[in-house]
Amino acid sequence: MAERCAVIGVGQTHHKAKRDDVSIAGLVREAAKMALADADLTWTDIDAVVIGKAPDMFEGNMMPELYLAPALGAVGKPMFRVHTAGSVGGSTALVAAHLISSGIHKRVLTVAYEKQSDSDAMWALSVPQPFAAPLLAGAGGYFAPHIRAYMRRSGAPEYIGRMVAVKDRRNAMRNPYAHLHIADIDMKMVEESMMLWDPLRYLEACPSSDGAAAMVLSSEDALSGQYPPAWIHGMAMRSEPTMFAGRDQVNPRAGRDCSADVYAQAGITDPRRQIDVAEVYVPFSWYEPMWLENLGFCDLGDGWKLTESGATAFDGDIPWNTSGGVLSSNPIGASGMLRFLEVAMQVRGQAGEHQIGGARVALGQAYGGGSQFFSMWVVGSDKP
Amino acid sequence: MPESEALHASHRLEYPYARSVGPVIGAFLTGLRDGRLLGVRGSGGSVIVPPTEYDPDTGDDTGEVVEVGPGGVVESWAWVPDPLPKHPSDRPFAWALIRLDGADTALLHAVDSGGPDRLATGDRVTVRFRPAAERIGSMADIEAFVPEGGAA
Amino acid sequence: MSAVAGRRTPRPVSIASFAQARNVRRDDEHNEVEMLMPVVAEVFGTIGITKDDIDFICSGSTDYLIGGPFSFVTALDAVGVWPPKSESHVEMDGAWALYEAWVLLQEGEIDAALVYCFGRSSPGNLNEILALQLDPYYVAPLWPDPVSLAALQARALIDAGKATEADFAAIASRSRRDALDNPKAQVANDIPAEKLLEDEYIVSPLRRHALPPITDGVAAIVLAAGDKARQWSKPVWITGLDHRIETHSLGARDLTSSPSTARAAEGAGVSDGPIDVAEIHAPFAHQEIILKEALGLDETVVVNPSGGPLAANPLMSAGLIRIGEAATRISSGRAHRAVAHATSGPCLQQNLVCVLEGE
Amino acid sequence: MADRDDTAAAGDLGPVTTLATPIRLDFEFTPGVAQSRFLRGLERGRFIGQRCPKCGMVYVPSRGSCPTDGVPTTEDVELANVGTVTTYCVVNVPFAGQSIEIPYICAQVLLDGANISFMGLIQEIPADQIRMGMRVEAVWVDPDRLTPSLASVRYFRPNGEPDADYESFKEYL
Repeated sequence: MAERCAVIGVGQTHHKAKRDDVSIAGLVREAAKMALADADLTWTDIDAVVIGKAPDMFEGNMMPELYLAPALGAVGKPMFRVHTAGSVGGSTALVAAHLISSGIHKRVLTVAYEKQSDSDAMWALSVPQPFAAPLLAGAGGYFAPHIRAYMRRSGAPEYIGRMVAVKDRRNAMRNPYAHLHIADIDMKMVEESMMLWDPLRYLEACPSSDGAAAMVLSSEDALSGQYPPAWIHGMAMRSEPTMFAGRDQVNPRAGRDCSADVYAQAGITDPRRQIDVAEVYVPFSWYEPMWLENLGFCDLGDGWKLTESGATAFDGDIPWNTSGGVLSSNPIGASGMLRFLEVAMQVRGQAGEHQIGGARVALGQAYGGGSQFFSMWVVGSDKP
Repeated sequence: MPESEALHASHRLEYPYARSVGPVIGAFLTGLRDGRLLGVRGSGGSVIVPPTEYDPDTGDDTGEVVEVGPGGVVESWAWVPDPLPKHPSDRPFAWALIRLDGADTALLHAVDSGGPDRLATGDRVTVRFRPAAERIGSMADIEAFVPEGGAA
Repeated sequence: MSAVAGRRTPRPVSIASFAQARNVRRDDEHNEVEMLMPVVAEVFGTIGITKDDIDFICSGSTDYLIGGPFSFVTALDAVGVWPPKSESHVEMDGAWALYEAWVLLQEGEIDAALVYCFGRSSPGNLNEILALQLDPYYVAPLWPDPVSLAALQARALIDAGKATEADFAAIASRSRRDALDNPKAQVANDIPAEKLLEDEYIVSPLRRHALPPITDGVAAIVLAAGDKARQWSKPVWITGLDHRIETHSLGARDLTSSPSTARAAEGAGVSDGPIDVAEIHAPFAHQEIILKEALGLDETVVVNPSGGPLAANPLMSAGLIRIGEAATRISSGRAHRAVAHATSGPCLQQNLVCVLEGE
Repeated sequence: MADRDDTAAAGDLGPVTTLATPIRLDFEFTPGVAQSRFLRGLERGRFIGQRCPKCGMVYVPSRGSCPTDGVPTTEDVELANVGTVTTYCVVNVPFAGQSIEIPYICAQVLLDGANISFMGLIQEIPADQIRMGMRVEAVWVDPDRLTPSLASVRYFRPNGEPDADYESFKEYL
């Protein structure tokens, strides 16, 4: 039987378009040292380090666990590197958690980061390969057609995306670490922002950020730190192929299966009622209603109605992305881990101005690739 | 089946990365540009060259910046008879790990000794900077190290 | 789960099946999916299972070998992950992918995992690509190649009186002679060490024979636990598995020893019993000497009977292949207890040690 | 701690804050056997897909395997020059490497006879008139300019047929 595992320390950088005040090591150490301090630990207390990030080409530093080992106090320890595309921050946390739940280690430091400003995210994500199709759409252009498919299927009115964009940016005003702080954001500002990939407007898309996230995970007999632990109640990963006949990219089965697995572990039968707060990977506004359905918070086709009703807003009954989410900070490799970290903060009661009062059970989700890699965890304030 | 069914093409991956360096690496690179070699004091008091924000063994923050070199001792070396296109020298040279005077760790750079028979572990070498006007704050500001008391 | 005196007794996990492609200098016909498909089919086929019997998949690879991001994403199509599978990827050698799968199997919730890895070393220039593993501020901009860095290590070994150039030649000669019995080997020949010492230096003190070949190759392993371990094959148990990393800067390390290997060997329990065979991931001949010492192996141990990485060194796969080769020695009855080793990074910076035992 | 007095004193250039580290690597690339067949088809002005021997689905292009069954696709299937727009977006944003004047339509096109759509450029129609279900045909470059590349397909354009019924392609969204 698996051992219990909890989050006992969290740390993150101030996310910015360009963190030109630090090196790569400086960036990851900022988050890692904050997580250690939160857990009242030092480097020597850590048994193993697990890092994750998106393609090495962002920084032009191949297999960076080698260069970063001493910067993360990993000398003499096991050090591990995960890469599962956009979901990587989430899967990195899960690999770290399994090192505890398997009984192998007592305390594991996990770190995810991206220093995108060393190069250019658009370039690194779509390095042109010989014989490939001419570059037609860019990053958002991959997802925009699926958003249109969702609108067609669900009959959602076009302003739903703008509502999400406004809601998450307003939430970001409560989060001092968020990249985007747009004080006067409203529906009109989003509507008047440039149309990038119709139906997606500029303010409905995520920024490109430098940033890092870190957590200290612990076994039950090694708890420490100033805040109560966030216990892991369930964790799962699922993948499906990028392209195949009849693939549903709007509501991918890998996401549905992943949530079913994680809910079963956590004893969740009614996510909307049982989950107090969620941080879900929403890089483009419309992915909120899409993932509401995929994650079983409502029936198929009703996701947009939930968004419209205000249920996912800060004062709604199932607040989503109170940190501002990926729409407000997007250091790609760390974006998934930030979702996992933010829900741990919620159930530990340390989320400050974006804390949801009384949050006891929370869901973190990350996805990547062409909506094909999913990682999720459910954390709670009660010991499972 | 024909001899080669698959198509082939050359592919170039190229990007002009620009890295922010932060205060510690920045101090070292600034020193290079100014013609000086700097290290940083690690958690156990040892002097680390080139300097990092962290002690290479413990991960602890490093402390004060100290000047080292310009001479040092070759700890190990490898002779390159045929330099590769991206190597820092286009004529035969040695890669060497050089522990600069005042340092407790060694720095990797090129040694221009003139031949493999004119270099040995334990030899003393000294830095040869590029002319001040050519220095920009990078490892290439060091042209090479040369044997102390008479270069090749 | 026991945690007695710092070292727990792991759940028994068996190397149920191992397959690798024939290692070649250059496979420029196939993409990674086409290279992997026959190997995945073989690793399932030899034990009569299908992908539906697999609970978890983990792969190892690096984007830089082919110069394009996300190469692991399409590689998944070699398996056919439908219905969706629990799956993960490490930007590391397949030996570390095996480690991740082994960790999940420890929890007792799942019983079978597929591990695969692919490394096409031929499309690019490894001398340049591997420089990108180095400190991006101080070292990578000078573009030192892996042969030069290994040569610094070899010189340090000679200076310390731990080895001679003749020792390097003897290791290379033995490895490639042993490779004559390995149908998957890339470089196999019978050349006496004295003859090899006539080679030119590539970077002194390393002559051509002390360098690994450049290899394209892929490999896969099925791990099984519980009832499946016995149903699928005669078990080869992983009795210990650990990995450790050292600091990065070569100038802050003692290059003549491998403390990370020694710690991993301790963690994996290498010295808990006699070792018959060692498959050591020493890409450069002199590294075998350092690693043998760190692993605590004496002269009775047969080292790299497959020919080792001097006979075939597909990047990102050569480590997993060591585990597969060691397991094969046990399953074929030629050994009872073996150690397999994998390395990553410049001059053996990171090392994994796996102890295997037959019944 | 580090970037202070003594290091900055030497000149008035100010401290070094960034380091340029250009990286250029050259590779020999192969798309593999199956994709090469697709590309050689394009060189002849034809779409060549491959059928999975297990599930019967036709992939275009095939990377050599059926993504759901994990078996080699071996049977070549020539596909029609016409297909259906399953979904689309209008690209309004300039980005590096872009070669077409914005705004333009980027659509998922499901060729008749295929079981997978791929992304194509739609032209000869104003961006605001594109519809899901629109029937389109491929417009190729001049025969003497055909290459083993998707650049051989200049774009797709409406072919005048009535729109496909949503039910007929909703499985491919």
